[in-house]
Amino acid sequence: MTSLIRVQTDALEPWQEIAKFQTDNFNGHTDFGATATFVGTMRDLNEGDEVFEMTLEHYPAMTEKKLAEIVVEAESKWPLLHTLLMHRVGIIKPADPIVLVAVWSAHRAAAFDACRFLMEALKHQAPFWKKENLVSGQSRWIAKNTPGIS
Amino acid sequence: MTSLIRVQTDALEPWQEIAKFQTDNFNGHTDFGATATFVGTMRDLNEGDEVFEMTLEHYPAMTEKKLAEIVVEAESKWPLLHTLLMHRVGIIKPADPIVLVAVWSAHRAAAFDACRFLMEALKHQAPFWKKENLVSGQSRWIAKNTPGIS
Amino acid sequence: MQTIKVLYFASLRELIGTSETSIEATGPVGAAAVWKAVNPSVELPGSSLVAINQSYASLDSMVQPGDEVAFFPPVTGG
Amino acid sequence: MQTIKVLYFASLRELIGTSETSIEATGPVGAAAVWKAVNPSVELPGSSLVAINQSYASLDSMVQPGDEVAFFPPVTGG
Repeated sequence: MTSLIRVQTDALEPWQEIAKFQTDNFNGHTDFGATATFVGTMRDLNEGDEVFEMTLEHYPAMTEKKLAEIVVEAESKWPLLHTLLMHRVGIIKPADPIVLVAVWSAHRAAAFDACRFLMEALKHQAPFWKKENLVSGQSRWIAKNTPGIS
Repeated sequence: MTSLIRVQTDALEPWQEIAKFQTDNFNGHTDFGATATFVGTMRDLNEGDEVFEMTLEHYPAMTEKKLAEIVVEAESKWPLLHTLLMHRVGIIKPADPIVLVAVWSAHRAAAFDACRFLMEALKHQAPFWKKENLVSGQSRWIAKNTPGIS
Repeated sequence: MQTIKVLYFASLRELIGTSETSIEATGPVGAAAVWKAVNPSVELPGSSLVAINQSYASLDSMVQPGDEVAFFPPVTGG
Repeated sequence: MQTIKVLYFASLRELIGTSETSIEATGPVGAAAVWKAVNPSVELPGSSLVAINQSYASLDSMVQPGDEVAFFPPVTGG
């Protein structure tokens, strides 16, 4: 079982990262039948305002601890084989990927459920904060996340 | 809005295909905030037996029609921006990706829900059939899918 | 007189030993009757599915001359 | 006498004008009291969260000498 958690200021290339994680750790393995992934990407419009860029701040020691905890929690709830969790911090531009969650399991129900759980847990528990710099010149902290259930 | 549906005998490289679909059609777009994907991969063990390879048969005219219908249905249920759906047929070896579903939407709830819906609809409605060739020399048709809800 | 094309897939194709056959028809005929006409000595397995012109149908559905009707087991893709 | 490290993030960091301060303590003190001790003239915004040693806590939770306590607004990552 391989888990990788990474918080980075560098640009995130999610599909390359998934392919690399798989190649590096379990290429050709025949135990996983299901891979579910989620990528969150920066939009340039929020609450009707054009966003020029975003600053993503975090609480490094707690981020690390909390992300590790939610991965352990997911692994205790579902029979996961591998988990990949990556998050950008620093200056983010529209169309930049911000977050990547990928899980590998034997069957699809566990993969789908765990991927969604990890994403919701990350959004609600991990200490990240987004500040939007608007095209208008103003800036503002995002007050809360959009709901994860439609 | 771009939708791509492809059934192929060639090997499927899901992460490359997702990256290419995005680069070719909507790279740098700032309207999608959420991408949910699922990849189904061949395992070498099923119902306690070692599987050497699989033959995936389909009903080409109906596959095409049915996959297009379920994409249209997903697009009517959720505000999807782009949809990618790929499926292997022919001879499949363990660790080969079989199916890829990827959806892009503004928000994560729609992306998660639509990705899972497409996968379940594909498994229950699209006319594909798997025959397993066992290491023992026997071969057998898979009778039914594993459940999608845990 | 027009042709009804009859297709078989997967285990049903192997059961019948062919992937395609046809019958001639002058009017609508039920899907179950199509099976009986082309396979008088083989009972259709209970879990079988039917499609008419590439859309799911039932054994009671009417097949028109010129249609394509397919018989196959439960699908197992993905 | 040991130090309690106090951290602020995001809008609370900007409200206070610093990211870190500290107080000296000889025994356990409630998180709310830590805030009051270091920011006597600023009320903690109602939606604020508290973490002690990088784990979520409440304003009633006790902070021990040597602990790290952080105050921040609702998280908005992902």
